[in-house]
Amino acid sequence: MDRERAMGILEGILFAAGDPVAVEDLVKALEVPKEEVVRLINDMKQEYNSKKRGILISEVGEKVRLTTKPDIYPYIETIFKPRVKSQLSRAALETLAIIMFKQPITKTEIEAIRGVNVEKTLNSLLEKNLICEMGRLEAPGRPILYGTTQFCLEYFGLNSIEELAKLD
Amino acid sequence: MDRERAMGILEGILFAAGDPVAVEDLVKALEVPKEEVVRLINDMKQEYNSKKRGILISEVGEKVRLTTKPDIYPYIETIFKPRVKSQLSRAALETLAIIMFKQPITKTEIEAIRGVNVEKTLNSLLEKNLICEMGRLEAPGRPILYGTTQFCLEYFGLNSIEELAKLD
Amino acid sequence: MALNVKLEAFEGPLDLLLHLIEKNQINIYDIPISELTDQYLSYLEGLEKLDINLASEFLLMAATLLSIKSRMLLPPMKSGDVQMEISAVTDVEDPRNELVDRLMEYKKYKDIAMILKEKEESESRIFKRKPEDLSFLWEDDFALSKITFDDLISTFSRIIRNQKVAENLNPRTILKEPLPLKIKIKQVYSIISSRKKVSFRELFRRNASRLELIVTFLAVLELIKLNKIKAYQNEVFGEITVVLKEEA
Repeated sequence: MDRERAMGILEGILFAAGDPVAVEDLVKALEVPKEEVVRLINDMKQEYNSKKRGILISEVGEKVRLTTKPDIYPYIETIFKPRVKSQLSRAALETLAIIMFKQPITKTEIEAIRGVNVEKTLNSLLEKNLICEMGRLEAPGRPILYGTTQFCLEYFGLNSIEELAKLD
Repeated sequence: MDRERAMGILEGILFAAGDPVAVEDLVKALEVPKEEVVRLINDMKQEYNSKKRGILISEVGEKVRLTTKPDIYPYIETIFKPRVKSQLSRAALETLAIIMFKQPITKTEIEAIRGVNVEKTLNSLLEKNLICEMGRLEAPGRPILYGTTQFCLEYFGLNSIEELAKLD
Repeated sequence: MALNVKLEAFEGPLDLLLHLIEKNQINIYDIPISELTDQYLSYLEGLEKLDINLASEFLLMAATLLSIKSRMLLPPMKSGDVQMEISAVTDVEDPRNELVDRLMEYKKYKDIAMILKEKEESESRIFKRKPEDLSFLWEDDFALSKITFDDLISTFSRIIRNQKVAENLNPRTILKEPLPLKIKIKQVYSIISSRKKVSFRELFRRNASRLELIVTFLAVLELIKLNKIKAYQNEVFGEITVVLKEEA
């Protein structure tokens, strides 16, 4: 398939989807190899770099998405009412950080690292769909094991957890 | 303001909005005269004409919006369609639910609730014998009133419409 | 009160210890344990006003610190440097090691939490798009199989929550018969008698349903049969004109 046409199709799909789309799905739609889809996405990133463009393409958790560029934010704010942004507490962020790198992990293990009770924090993270139960540990009491969700990566705009380790 | 930058901002705003945005709002955000906004939009139309692009800019009344190019839809279908194949589409389910609980109801009323044209959906529900015409409303245009069929009630384990009222 | 606020700024005993270490520019691998313990305990005095759950965690750490301090006081008592050498050679653990490990591990996640906070911040400055309603692509393509009555109820309540319009439906009169022929005959007759001459086409409302078209047609036929009106056509497929038949 013509590469320019393929880029157009990718843009159309990502635009219509709204939510991040798995690379595998894009491969299926375009009927080209995965490597070619990845190359196309990289080329599109270059295109979107232009000043003329107000959106950008990025990867979150093995999925691809379109979003507005951060520097458009002030203009969007002038038209739309500012959203009420509820940010995560420090307790929630620390607990998430531990679960991200130690998953699957039990509540007791998290508490050992943080030195405080994390019951409430875990419940609130579960409610926000940032973490999920991943089964139980084969040990006395069969404690629940926790892990992070796909949504968690999307929430922070992360492609992978490893990306965070590199930033260290 | 730099014209290319202005195009980028317009794209970002329209992308984030989803719904059509009034030209007046764009004027406010960019702080340039209305004629300039119109010129910018026309130039953007040229840009979006490129094969590389999967979206287009269009005007509805005094509003502007971005949409997927129609020729992309077959590709979108290959990705998203199989998910709903074996169940009622969301449109059909919503329309049926509205008719079930608000019957007798006219097409216009259903459209007011769902915010989209339900012509096709209604025909499809009629064909499946889930809904039927229940007479006409004594109002200008004498619109058809729709209700659920006995088959539909039985399918969902109800004996009569009266049983629905009890659920309220 | 000011003290309370200050203490609540700490996420737990480890966080407080890290703060004290940083504030006093302490080398984390050679913590002057009695100095740190004293400072920690003085902070704890302000904790009594805090909720018990939090306090117990801080108290547990106080106990740990005191225990390390007492173990360090036990013989062999040498200078710090020699102590380190001995522990390296003879495998005698430095009582502080476990605490240092815990602090380092906690610090690692505390730092990652800071990065996450930045990510959350920058993510809040970009906008995603609402998914497009693509249902029109497969509207005709559905089966009942997986739908339950509960699905209908939850779908309906979701729609109604989102749309207050539904509550504003006006009360109205409902006709049982779709469109009684009798009424249509009267309507058609009154149009023709008031205008004397009408084109057939004009008798049909724009947007009329198929049923309404049929009933109107029947009404015209009926009126012709009753000898009330006359219809004529000047050419094949031409306009049909309906005129009132004057009473003889």
